Amino acid sequence: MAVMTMREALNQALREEMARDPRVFLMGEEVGAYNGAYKVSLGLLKEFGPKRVIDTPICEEGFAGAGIGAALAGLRPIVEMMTWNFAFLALDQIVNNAAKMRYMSGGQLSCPIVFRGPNGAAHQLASQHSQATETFWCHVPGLKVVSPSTPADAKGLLKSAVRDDNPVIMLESETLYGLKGEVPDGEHLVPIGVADVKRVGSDVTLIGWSKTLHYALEAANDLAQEGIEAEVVDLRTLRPLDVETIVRSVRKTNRVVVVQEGWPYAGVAAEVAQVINEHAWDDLDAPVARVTGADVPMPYSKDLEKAALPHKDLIVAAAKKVLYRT
Amino acid sequence: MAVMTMREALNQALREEMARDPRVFLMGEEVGAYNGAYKVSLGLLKEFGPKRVIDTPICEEGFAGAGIGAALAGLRPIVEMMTWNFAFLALDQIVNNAAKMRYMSGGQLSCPIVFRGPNGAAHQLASQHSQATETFWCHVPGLKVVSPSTPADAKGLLKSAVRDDNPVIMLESETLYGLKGEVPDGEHLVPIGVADVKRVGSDVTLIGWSKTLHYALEAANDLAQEGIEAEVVDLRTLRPLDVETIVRSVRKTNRVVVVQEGWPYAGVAAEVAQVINEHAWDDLDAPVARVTGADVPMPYSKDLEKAALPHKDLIVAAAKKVLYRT
Amino acid sequence: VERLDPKLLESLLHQMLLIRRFEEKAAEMYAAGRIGGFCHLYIGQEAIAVGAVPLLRPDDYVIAPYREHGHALARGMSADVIMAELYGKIDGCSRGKGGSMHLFDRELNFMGGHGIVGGQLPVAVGLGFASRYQDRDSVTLAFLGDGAVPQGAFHESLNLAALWKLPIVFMIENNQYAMGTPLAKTNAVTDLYKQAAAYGMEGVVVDGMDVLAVRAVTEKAIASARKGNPVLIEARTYRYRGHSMSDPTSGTYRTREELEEHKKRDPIVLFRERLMKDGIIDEAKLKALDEQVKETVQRAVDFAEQSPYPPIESMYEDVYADEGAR
Amino acid sequence: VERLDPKLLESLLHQMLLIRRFEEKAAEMYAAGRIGGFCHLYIGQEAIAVGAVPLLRPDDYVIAPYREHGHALARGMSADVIMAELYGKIDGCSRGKGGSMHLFDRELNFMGGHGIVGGQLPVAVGLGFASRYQDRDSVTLAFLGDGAVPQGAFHESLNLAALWKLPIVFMIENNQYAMGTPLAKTNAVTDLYKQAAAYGMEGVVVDGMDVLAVRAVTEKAIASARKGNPVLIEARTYRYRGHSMSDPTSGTYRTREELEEHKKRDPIVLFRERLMKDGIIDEAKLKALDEQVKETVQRAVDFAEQSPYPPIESMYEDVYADEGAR
Ligand SMILES: Cc1ncc(C[n+]2csc(CCOP(=O)(O)OP(=O)(O)O)c2C)c(N)n1
Ligand SMILES: Cc1ncc(C[n+]2csc(CCOP(=O)(O)OP(=O)(O)O)c2C)c(N)n1
Ligand SMILES: [Mg+2]
Ligand SMILES: [Mg+2]
Repeated sequence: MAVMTMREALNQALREEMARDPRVFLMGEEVGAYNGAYKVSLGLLKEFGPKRVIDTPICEEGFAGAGIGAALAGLRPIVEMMTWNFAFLALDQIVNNAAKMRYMSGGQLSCPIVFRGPNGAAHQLASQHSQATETFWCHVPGLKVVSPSTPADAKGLLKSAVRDDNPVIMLESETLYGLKGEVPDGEHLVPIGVADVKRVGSDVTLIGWSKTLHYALEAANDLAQEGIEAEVVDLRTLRPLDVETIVRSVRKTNRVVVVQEGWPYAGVAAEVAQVINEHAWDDLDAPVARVTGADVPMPYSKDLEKAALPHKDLIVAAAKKVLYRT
Repeated sequence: MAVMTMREALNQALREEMARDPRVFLMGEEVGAYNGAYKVSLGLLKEFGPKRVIDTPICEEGFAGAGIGAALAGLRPIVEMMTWNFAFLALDQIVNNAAKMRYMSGGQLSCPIVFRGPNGAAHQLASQHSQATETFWCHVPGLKVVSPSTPADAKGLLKSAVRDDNPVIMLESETLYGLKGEVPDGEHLVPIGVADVKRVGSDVTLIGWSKTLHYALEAANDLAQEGIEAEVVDLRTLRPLDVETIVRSVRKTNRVVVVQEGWPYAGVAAEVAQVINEHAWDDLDAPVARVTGADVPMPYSKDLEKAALPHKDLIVAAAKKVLYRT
Repeated sequence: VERLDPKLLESLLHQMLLIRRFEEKAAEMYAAGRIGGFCHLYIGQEAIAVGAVPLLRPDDYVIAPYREHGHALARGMSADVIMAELYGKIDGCSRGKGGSMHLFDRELNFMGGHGIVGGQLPVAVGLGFASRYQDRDSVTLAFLGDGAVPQGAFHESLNLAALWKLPIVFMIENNQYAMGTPLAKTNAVTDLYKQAAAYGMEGVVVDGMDVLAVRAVTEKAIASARKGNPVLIEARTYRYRGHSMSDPTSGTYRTREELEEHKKRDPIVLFRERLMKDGIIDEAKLKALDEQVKETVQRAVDFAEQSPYPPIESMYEDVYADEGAR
Repeated sequence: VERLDPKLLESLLHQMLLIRRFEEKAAEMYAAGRIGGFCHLYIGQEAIAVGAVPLLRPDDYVIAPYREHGHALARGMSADVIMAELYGKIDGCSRGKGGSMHLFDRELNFMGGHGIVGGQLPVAVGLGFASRYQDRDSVTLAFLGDGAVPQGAFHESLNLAALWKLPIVFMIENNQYAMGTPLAKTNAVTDLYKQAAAYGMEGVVVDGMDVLAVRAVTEKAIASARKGNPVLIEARTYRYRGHSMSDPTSGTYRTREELEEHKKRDPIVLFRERLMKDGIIDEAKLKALDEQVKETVQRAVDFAEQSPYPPIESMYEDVYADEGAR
């Protein structure tokens, strides 16, 4: 076990998977000579050469589709989206081709591809560069979606994603790339579809992933000081949802707050809430609350941006509300 | 009041708005010489000429963006998506430009544009041509989304959309284009943001829109024969939701089924359910149920397609379930 | 003609006839309600698929848009499984899930059948990329309609193919219309092969009604592509039927006269007469071929009729590699 | 030089100097933490914006990518409101919501500041479309980087502009890199002006370090565009700073030597020396200009410093025309 940043953990996962399987390659803007816009692919070009670390032109639809074609032909591409904002240009390829090719071909074709990159807001990048895009991918059958909150999970989920025979969307976070944590050496696989209880508690369940998991943990600390023990569930995989783990926690706490960065309308939080209603209605002592980003395009100005994003205080307030302690 | 098809009602709305305001024009694939892939624009080229009825090449990103630019410059474009499946290619333009331009410019720019066309499955068009795309647009602040179920609403909503100073997404349905109904002559405006109770009842609320509104009405008939009086709410506008009308109905019936055509995960039904939980939790006697399309790409084969779509019997069953009558 | 093996020439005629009769039968069965959805016939364009596809090796790839029955037959897929697919039956090549627009055969490297105009082109880039990556010299033959040229995907794909020197032949089947829109209304430059120059790629134009001419240019193009120099071919042709089964053959966007004029250069008639003139075949042989083809097509219909519809549960299959994932 | 009004020449130099000093100050304030997010400096490319933009009439449009401080200044936007926008202040041109990448001025027809590479081009088509529709002969001057050429949006936009004969000048600022990727790694044909031929459009290349050369070709291009013949200009230039403030100026993807070599042809130095040699300005004048520019920039900083941050409630404004819509 070594302590490293999430950036390093992702880098390690890429390196290990590329070393393990010659069919694995990395493609995207600036992944090679520049070592990645956020340095996730640092050193990979040097180690694996230009055949397997491919700098692309700026043409998201084109290179996403190229990755899909390569996957159909037996390779295991990892396509980096410099940020997920730009993947809207590739949405047709991801939704209409990657997600459906197996189905449309009656099961003949397989599309084992990973699309990965940072998702959501970083710091003051304004409306076109700050989107939390979960909903666009989670909505679509045929895709799996993962979104890690810790370096260890990042490594383990990326390795699992590369080995998965389905298209997997991996939503990372620029603001977490520098986060440090212990990461198991070598073969460390986090299964796709399995949530993780990051803090045990009995009074209220806080559900988050990626960045918001950390806000939830902060909120849990605050709540603890007021004698409220929150259980914090890290979804880790957004599609398919780990309904079992979610419901188990709800059965215990009877109160839930779901925290997401993105826009509220038809966000992942709405789905999680409804899944809880469908599976654990009788266990709920209050409606599932959601804490989300504001329903506005992201503003540039620092304080506005801060106000548009979910944070600890909102979670604490929501937790108290579902506990009727306001 | 004349009886006409939804196709004719849309055509009338287009004709009236183009006659009323010379800034209004129609652009899209096959809208002119071909009279529209689904004949919604029948006769408009002849009446208004090629300046105002523009056949485009197949380049959704390009002509969607062109519409946006024209709107910024003071025109009132109506951009037809031959079907909404193809709009994924224009998603970046719609989300990153149409929805955000006002915001990013600090309120300086206005983008009064309508994107319209048929949404969802028709008959056996398979995975790439059958998508109910609501979620992709409803998720996004800056957009309004309407989806009519009757010829009168289609006319009234389209006219309101053309006059709205925001980008409006209008999701029509190929299978409803032939549906007949009474349509008020001339100036008939259905306000955006206002739902409509299409059937009054007191035992359970069925919520739908577009096609699924009709399934809900059918289900209400069946339920009535068993002595269950369903209230049927037609959302008509999906964004912004008419929370007031929804909650008023829930207060009365205490039980809700939301019916949508699209995929379940983070669908509009999840949002509606969660909004109800947030606003009317204490009025609910059962969890909000949703009836949705199956969580699969659309299969081609007739019976598989039928099974993948929501229909009356599923709604009846869901209604009974929330009434604990199963 | 003299330089070619008479057996080969006969086989080309045979294949063109098979496609023609297959499509006529498909039209008949569509009218009879045995086939649903969109069905785009290849009648009039047979010389292109037959001139090009049989040149490929088994390890080469074919990818096509939705008007692909002819390409599938030319690649050696049996009329049985294609017809069964059109019927939506379990023995169809895509298990009834794809239908007319989504024919696939993994064994024959027939990579679909794609419904989004231009969407197959980035995928073709990936197939070519994979061949190179795997140190195979397989070629990808990617078909597209003239309507796909204005799409961004065309530009991105040709740039990537040229930039990366991929073994791809792009074959534009220029039938002069995209649905009801003539070329001059969609492309600033109507000599489509000239697009190649923007990528430093070789571009050639050929008479798409002359199967041997198509064969000759494609043979050279394949040889070039195999060495890493992609080629763009524009084959000029004409479709005799409507855009799809629901579209009239003439009257709206093209005149009966224009259609009749083009039919005078029917690729099958031209080739048959040439072979007769050169003494390669005679009336008797021709009759025998015709009988044989009719039989094949009738057998395909019988096969399709007798095949069962897919069981409803199969709707949930083929979404993910690991079916339980949802 | 002789043919041009000395006043004009001086003003061109003045504008280039202003941009240079403004950008240097922006860098300083960024380092001081007064400016956040992405900040892309225009240093080295001044001759292009200054050579082109002042040729426009007030009713003409300018649209640009995210590296647009220079274009905004050349269009006559005050340094004050631009600097305030970079600071995220309420008096910024976009009320602090846009930041560096999203400068707008409706009065001056300065249409942004766009963050998605290539995304502004379809919008430019719409601006040109609107001018024609409104029977105005306004021209749209659309800037893009070399990195945008491989994007599908480039192709779609140029085709539409040429097809519809729109009054648009497309100006590629070829600074030889897209972030860290050199042109030869992204474009099959590196003479970017040659793309024009694919649309039957005039394409010209110009030394982007020579303000008068840029002015000359742009003047002709604007005249041509005004008559409905769009033009593509490739201006060859070099950026002196890193891609954005977080990117090193040299070392990774380009050498210090390469940078220094290019700096020898500094557009400001070249032009200044020419004007001095031709006796249009002298040392004293130069000094005065420099003082004036420094003052303007300092005033802008003072203005920005003193302007308040936007109130938090303003986060909810400018999403919809009718603010209550959400
Ligand atoms: C992206 C997209 N836009 C629109 C359509 C609807 N559509 C289907 S075929 C077609 C015309 C295509 O013409 P062309 O490429 O020339 O092929 P052809 O039908 O002539 O063989 C259109 C507009 C589509 N399938 N995909
Ligand atoms: C669609 C899209 N993909 C990727 C990016 C990230 N990105 C921002 S600028 C840039 C390079 C653009 O280079 P170029 O067009 O040459 O402009 P320059 O920065 O050189 O002025 C990239 C890749 C983006 N903003 N948009
Ligand atoms: Mg065509
Ligand atoms: Mg550049």
